[in-house]
Amino acid sequence: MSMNNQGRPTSSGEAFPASIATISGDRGLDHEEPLIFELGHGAAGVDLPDVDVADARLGGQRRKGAIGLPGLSEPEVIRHYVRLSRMNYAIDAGLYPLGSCTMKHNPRLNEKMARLPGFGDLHPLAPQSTTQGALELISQLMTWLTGLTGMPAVAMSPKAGAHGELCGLLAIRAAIAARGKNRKRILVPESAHGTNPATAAFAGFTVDEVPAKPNGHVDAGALKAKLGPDVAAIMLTNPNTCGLFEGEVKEIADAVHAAGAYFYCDGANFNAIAGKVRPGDLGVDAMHINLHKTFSTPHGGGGPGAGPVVLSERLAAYAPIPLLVADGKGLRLIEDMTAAPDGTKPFGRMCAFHGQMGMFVRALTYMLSHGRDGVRQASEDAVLSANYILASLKDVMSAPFGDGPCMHEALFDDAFLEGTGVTTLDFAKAMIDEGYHPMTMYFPLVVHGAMLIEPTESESKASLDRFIHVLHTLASEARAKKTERFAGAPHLAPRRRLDETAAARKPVLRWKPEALKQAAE
Amino acid sequence: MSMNNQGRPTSSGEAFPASIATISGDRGLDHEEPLIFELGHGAAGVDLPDVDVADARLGGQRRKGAIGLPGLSEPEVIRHYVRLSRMNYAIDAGLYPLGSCTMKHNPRLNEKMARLPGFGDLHPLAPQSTTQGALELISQLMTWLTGLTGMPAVAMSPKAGAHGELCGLLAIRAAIAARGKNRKRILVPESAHGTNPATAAFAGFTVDEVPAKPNGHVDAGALKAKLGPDVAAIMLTNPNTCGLFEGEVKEIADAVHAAGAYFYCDGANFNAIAGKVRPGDLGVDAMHINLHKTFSTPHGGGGPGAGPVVLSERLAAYAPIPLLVADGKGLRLIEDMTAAPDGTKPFGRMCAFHGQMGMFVRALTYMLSHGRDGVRQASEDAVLSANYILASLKDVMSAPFGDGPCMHEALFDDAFLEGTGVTTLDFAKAMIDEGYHPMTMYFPLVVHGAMLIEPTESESKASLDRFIHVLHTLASEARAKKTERFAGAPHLAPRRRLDETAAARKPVLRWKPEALKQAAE
Amino acid sequence: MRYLPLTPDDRRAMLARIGAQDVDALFRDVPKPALAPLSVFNLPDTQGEMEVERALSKLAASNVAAGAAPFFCGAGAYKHHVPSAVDHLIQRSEFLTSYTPYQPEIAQGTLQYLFEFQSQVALLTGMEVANASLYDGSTATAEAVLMAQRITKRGKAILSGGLHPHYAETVETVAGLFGPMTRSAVTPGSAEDIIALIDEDTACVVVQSPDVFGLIRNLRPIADAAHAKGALLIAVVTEVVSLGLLEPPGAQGADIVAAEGQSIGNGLNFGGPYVGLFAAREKFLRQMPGRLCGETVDAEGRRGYVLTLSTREQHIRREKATSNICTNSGLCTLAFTIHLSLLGEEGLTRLARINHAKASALADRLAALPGVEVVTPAFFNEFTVRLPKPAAPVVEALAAKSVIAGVPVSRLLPHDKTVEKLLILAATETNTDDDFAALSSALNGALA
Amino acid sequence: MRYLPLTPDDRRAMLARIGAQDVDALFRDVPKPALAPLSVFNLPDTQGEMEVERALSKLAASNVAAGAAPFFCGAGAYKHHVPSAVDHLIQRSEFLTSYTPYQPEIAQGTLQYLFEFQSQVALLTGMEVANASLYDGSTATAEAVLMAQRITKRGKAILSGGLHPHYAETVETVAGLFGPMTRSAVTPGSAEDIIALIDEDTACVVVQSPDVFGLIRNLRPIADAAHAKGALLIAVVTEVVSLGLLEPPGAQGADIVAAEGQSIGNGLNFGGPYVGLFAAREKFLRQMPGRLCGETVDAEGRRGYVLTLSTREQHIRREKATSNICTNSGLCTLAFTIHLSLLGEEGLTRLARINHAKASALADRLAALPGVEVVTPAFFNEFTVRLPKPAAPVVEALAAKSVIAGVPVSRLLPHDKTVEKLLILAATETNTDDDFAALSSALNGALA
Ligand SMILES: Cc1ncc(COP(=O)(O)O)c(C=O)c1O
Ligand SMILES: Cc1ncc(COP(=O)(O)O)c(C=O)c1O
Repeated sequence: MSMNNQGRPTSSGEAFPASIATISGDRGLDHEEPLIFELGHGAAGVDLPDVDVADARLGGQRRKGAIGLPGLSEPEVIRHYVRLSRMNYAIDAGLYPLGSCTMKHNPRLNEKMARLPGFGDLHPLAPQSTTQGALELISQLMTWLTGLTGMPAVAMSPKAGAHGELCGLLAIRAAIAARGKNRKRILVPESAHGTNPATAAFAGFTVDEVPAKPNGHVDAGALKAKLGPDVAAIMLTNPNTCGLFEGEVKEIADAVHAAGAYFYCDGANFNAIAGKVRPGDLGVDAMHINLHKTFSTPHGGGGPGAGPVVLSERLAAYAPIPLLVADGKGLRLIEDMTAAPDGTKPFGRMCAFHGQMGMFVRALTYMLSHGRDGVRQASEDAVLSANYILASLKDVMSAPFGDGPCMHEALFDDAFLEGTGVTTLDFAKAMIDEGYHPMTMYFPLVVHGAMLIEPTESESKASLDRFIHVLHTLASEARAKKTERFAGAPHLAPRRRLDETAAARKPVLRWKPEALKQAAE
Repeated sequence: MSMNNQGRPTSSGEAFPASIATISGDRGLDHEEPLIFELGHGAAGVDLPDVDVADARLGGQRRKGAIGLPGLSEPEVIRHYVRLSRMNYAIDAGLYPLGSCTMKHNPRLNEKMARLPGFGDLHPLAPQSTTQGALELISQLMTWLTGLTGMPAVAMSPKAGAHGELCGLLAIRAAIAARGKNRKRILVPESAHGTNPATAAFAGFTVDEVPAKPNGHVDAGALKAKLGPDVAAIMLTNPNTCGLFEGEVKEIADAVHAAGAYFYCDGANFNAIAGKVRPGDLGVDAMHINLHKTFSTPHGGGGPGAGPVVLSERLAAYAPIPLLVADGKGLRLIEDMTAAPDGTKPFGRMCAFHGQMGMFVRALTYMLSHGRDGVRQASEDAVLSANYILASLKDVMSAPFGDGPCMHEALFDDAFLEGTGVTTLDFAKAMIDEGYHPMTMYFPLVVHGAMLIEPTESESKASLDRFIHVLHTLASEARAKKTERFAGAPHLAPRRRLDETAAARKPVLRWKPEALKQAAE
Repeated sequence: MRYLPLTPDDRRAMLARIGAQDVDALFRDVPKPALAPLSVFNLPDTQGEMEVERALSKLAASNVAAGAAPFFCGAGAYKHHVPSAVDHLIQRSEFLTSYTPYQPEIAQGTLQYLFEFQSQVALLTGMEVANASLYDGSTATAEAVLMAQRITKRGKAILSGGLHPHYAETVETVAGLFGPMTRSAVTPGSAEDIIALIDEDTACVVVQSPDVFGLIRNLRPIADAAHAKGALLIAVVTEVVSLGLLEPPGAQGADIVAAEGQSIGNGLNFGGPYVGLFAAREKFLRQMPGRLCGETVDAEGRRGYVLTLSTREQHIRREKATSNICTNSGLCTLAFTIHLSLLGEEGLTRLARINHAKASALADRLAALPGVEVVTPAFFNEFTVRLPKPAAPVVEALAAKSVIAGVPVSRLLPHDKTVEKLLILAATETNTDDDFAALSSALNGALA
Repeated sequence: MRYLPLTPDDRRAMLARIGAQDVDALFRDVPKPALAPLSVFNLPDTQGEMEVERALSKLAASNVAAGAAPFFCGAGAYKHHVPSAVDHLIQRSEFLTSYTPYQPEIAQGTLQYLFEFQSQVALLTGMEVANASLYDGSTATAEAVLMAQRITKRGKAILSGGLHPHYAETVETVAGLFGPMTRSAVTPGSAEDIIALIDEDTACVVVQSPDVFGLIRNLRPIADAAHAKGALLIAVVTEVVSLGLLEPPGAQGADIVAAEGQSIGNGLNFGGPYVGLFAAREKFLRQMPGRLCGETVDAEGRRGYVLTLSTREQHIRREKATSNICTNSGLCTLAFTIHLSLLGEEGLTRLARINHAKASALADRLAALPGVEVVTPAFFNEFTVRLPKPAAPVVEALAAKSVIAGVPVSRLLPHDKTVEKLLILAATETNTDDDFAALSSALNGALA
């Protein structure tokens, strides 16, 4: 057998005799791992004194039964989580082209800064004289966010993108109410992310879908036709979820404003244009910024994030408490509606305390590291990389909206798989065997069998080339009906395909002690 | 197919069609990774200004050619090392029963403490008034080391066990010289670790091997017979490398002393007796302590460690500089031979500065966490666990030195493999497929095909039981000549067996730029 | 720029393959006037790691960290000792830099810990099911009220006066859109008669225990009264360590539990990120907000985990979803579950007892100061005292002496003059006798 | 105890299987009087993590960290900025808690980075081969002299007066057993005529450049002279960053290079752990000490790495080994190689230029102070000044004002009165203009 110079096999290795399972169930460096509850055996991973306390001050509420938590020593706990971690894919280990999710590099410096005791060990209600550095950090971040967006104000407390959407819509609601109006309808393009309609409903509005044009852009004509006295706002994503810039955005904004409504922009894709285009120049009234996407807080298996919302002059007054103000003595938080400064009419409060400080530290660290020039370059590189993928794969995969250019993500549909017996899902799962996380699938809903690829600016050209080569080959094989790789993929991951139907049919959502389980039967 | 409640398959999964290699060469979460030199493409993982400097103060020595280092951005560098790491086995991921190596749990607190700026960012030659906390830490650690060993003095600067051996032998050499003697011979049992004879030679002595008795203990009679006026010292490991306590140690020490020689004890196995037995009570004159074994500095893929040497009254005066003394103003380092206090005659210096402070912090953290009671319990648990393994496997594997008890490691030989076609190496490699790191093999040299298992105190009973089950099954299968698992194992690791002969025959020890390579051809 | 792998050469080659002249050609859909030159952005240029670290460190150093002074703040966020293993493990690349586990075959690590997290939360709260986290305790409380509104098809919610005012405001802001929110009046340190407020229009009663003044509440009678009127009891817990010593809400008839999980595994972080715990009775499962992880098998019959019941969620159900939440508190749940695994049954119950003992000792000590009255008779690790003076200036005066004395109630309820002398203090396992001595002597000085 | 998984029940069950009555039965080979009761150990009992952390933090806080003051110490250990990615990566469990890669199939991660490290060290030093590390620069230098003694079968070594005195003492302590060690006298800031000392008995000449006083040496003539007499030139580098700007020893005829790698990737750590770099000409390969990692293929023909040429090492060769070293600087080599990978060609050369520029600026500034004379004419990032007073008390006086002014030569050579006014100062990329200003004003004050 020959080898190439990177140690990659030119043919697959002898497999372990298929007839033989390992004794342990583990396989080399791949360990199976029981539930922590199955491992617990009454040990403890902490050493705490066994203090006795009287009932006197417990109001008769002392716990009667045991909790049922498993007990393990520290080494066992560490091994458990290290083994679990090894079953995960991660950006740090490979390209993670999840469209709309912006899996970019997460600098380690950000993590280090967020852990400085002056930030990480600071109480939200500590006397404000002892938190001036934290308030200054928030203030600097606000300057960056308003500076990059060209908007006059920003509400910092929303805890993620969807929470930011809610914040924006509540500000719009308050502004409409202040005008003595009652507008209930929100226009949402059908390509919108699920949080948009969900948030509109959450904020007490009704949702009216706006169709997309065959070229992937929102149908501005249809949109304008839907405007009316009961329309509170539109929620437009720009760049949109097809990875396209809505070129008619300014006209749309003008029409919306003319109709007395507001323009909410979903800023989840701001990473394509940060440092290039200011949403404030496009007529936007409110836009959330996913700090965990554009400004690189690690996704952490699902969170946490932060979703500050920039606001136009028309909405700024309605920003929720807390508000940050500067006075003679330094920076100060206004934490109560009744104390709101003149001219402001906060619509309420999004959450306890002042927002996701941990993410603020990371975002500011990211911004200071990149600088305005680096932020701009990152946007350009993200767009360039997506177009490079589009240009390199459009011959074998099908790009529903033509040859581009696209913005920061390249969208394909499943037309090229038609008649091959391979589905979008199969295609994605075959990528897993190749060492890649699949792209976003079946979103946006406006194209059939969508595959949305967002490479971000964090991949080298060599990495992109390798990815393109693999996808090109996979697509070619699928088209040639060589389907072995696809049927039943993934073959090489910690698990084969999981039965999601069974999971939903009879949900098992927690471990139960034997006693409880038996009782239930 | 059925499943048991821990997700372990009851039979092996369908293999990926053996005829199909992946396109990428990667397989699921297992990525192949090129050399960093093959990845470099002129990017940079740091942002530093391009400062111009004049030649004026460079003494005509400005570099003429390029260095040839690869250039990568931070995300590429992180991915490279994360991928490499995933090809490694680690204690954190599984039982690591390497005999003599003491792969015990490495508490994370130790890592955190070693990184406190007051330790990690402290210069060794900073003014001593600004390093009193560091000196106090060393002093506390010295109290622990002398307290646990019952020895009056300790030299802190040796940088690992072997360096400690050298320190001990040089102290002995100095003590002999001070007596006006010239003794050249050092007695070393044949079961000794390789560093013992190597160090003796390094220190200018000749080595005289002492045979072992059939029961694995040193032959005290033979040893005594070898004593004579040219014998400088014996180097005895206790507990010895067969995992046995040398019960005749006191008599040996007495005989050695009577012959005018010194007793060097290899303390690598101190973890079996710490908090139970004080080497000072056994007549030891010098003993190194591998802080990275007994006191849990992580092994870090080969180092760093620390090897402080405790010294008897007879040797204390010869400890090398630096010396730590207390005076009116606090603690002070004596860093120069000419400044040595009265009554001391340092034999020299082991290294620049004051030893492995990073390991000192970890060791003291470990000691304060365990306390004397925890140190004792750890030793007992280590011994208990080894005996448990011995008792559980002696029916199928062969224990050369009978039924025990042993100390902290269980020694087996390859007698049980005789005639099976399975070698110790095969057996070990089959363990890799089962998700285990093999035990130490072919050491100690006194038994044939040695397999030395050191579970340490860090494994739960469930973990030991699983390990025993796997080894028991493997041994039974080998004895039954079911050899499929063994032939050519490992099958499931990142690499199959590597060709070590080829590596040594035509050594390729570094990457070379193409130009250099071609020039060489 | 150190984070950007593409070199100028790479960019040229890529543009050539694309067939674009320059990168701005790719931005051709952007209306020309909106394509801004760099100079439009009045912001600093790129800096090296060392310079950035210096700038951030300077900001951090101008705050007084909780660990840097005798420290007694609580009121919804608590200083606890988090074992060093937690932060090490959550920084594993595979946890830190992975997304929501949408591809379960290569996300079993995340999925399994979420399943374990859900199980732990259910056990702790005494409830049947728990989700995979919400943003924090306050937003979880708001979601609980919305859920109760959906379940009961009623609008009105009764918020106990002992509910953290920030929580109450958060609830009012969102659930107030769907019905009236009634805050019951309370005297700090005692329980109001909330039962009297429950009527046939009531969707839910929201009661925090221990309440914001530290008082341990008895939930059972409220649960019974609510149920009698077809309303739900939502129990709120801001100090989750208390569940190691106190009867869980599930055992007292709560229908939904919303809690702040910060105390376990997570730092103070100046207010976020925290982790919202959300548990409910199983019969309400399909009305729950947030992600759920469930057990299943793979194609080879091996046990595995997946996100499930996502027909409740925005990405499937859109405007009909039970919530708009997408990104949640992922990594904070991991910190929570690791810390709780380290504690185990014995550790958590001991920790809870230590907290109570510390707070009791502090209460005794403060009660002995002239003019200081402890107004909370039954508490876990936090209680309220009445000072002879307004509390806020006292706290500032002590801060100037590097003693962080607690949270003046006026910080939470600035418009209520009747509470201005009240101070909420928390004591945890991190407080030493020296801290207590420093506080009482400083307080004595400030009150003299 | 939190680190010990066995419970009392487990222990009982295990003893039962073993057939031992109690654990002391397992210690039956220990002579009875030596089996000590716990009370014999006059040491503290177990403590929780928080208490231990508090005790250690207190010790740490009573030191002045280099980053906490204007700081100018060098003389063999240097303060550099280490990118945060380095420490994150070396703490990956798979790197941190793995052993020496004796099982290559499951240690390719370690082996590959060792191979890369060896390659980087060879490139940096301009040598043909490098090993996988020794303890530190000083012990590497000692090993180099021993190796030269073996190769040349001669005993005598000539140590330049510019060699760090700690290094010289380390060499003398071990290599002095096998032949005479001659230290040449030197005037700080100038190069001695070492060539005159080389004779037919000389195994090697050991020259450090930049030397301990900061002076850049010209090695080529020394190499030629040594080779002419059949001796080897050992070049020593204590500040490895200098190789980003200066001609490498390999280009000047060095036979062996021993260097301290701390500056790249590793913290000051009060002196250790550091990382000894060791490189040589290929023809001396089989006389090299320490581990070597080599490329090979596996049974399927895939490229892989193994430890190789271990017939040189103690575990195979025992008393005939080239060195007794076993544990080396593993994790420090990883930190080194990661930092160097981040730097790359451009980063390292820029870093080196910045260091030289900083030191030059500092030298100019100090030269301007009355009575202060810069005695090192050519230097990298470190130089020596003569003060009008003994340097040690000046340094202590400045330390009291929180300026860490450098290393007085008397600290290294306390018995030599001629150097007592000399002070060695290093400036690196971490020093700011504010640092320089603080130093010169403090120094001015102390000298007035
Ligand atoms: C287009 C879009 N909008 C909104 C969101 C919601 O943001 P978050 O997950 O932070 O709540 C997302 C996140 O996936 C998104 O991609
Ligand atoms: C018995 C014995 N002695 C000595 C040593 C050498 O210690 P070190 O590797 O710290 O130099 C070892 C290490 O493996 C050992 O096991």
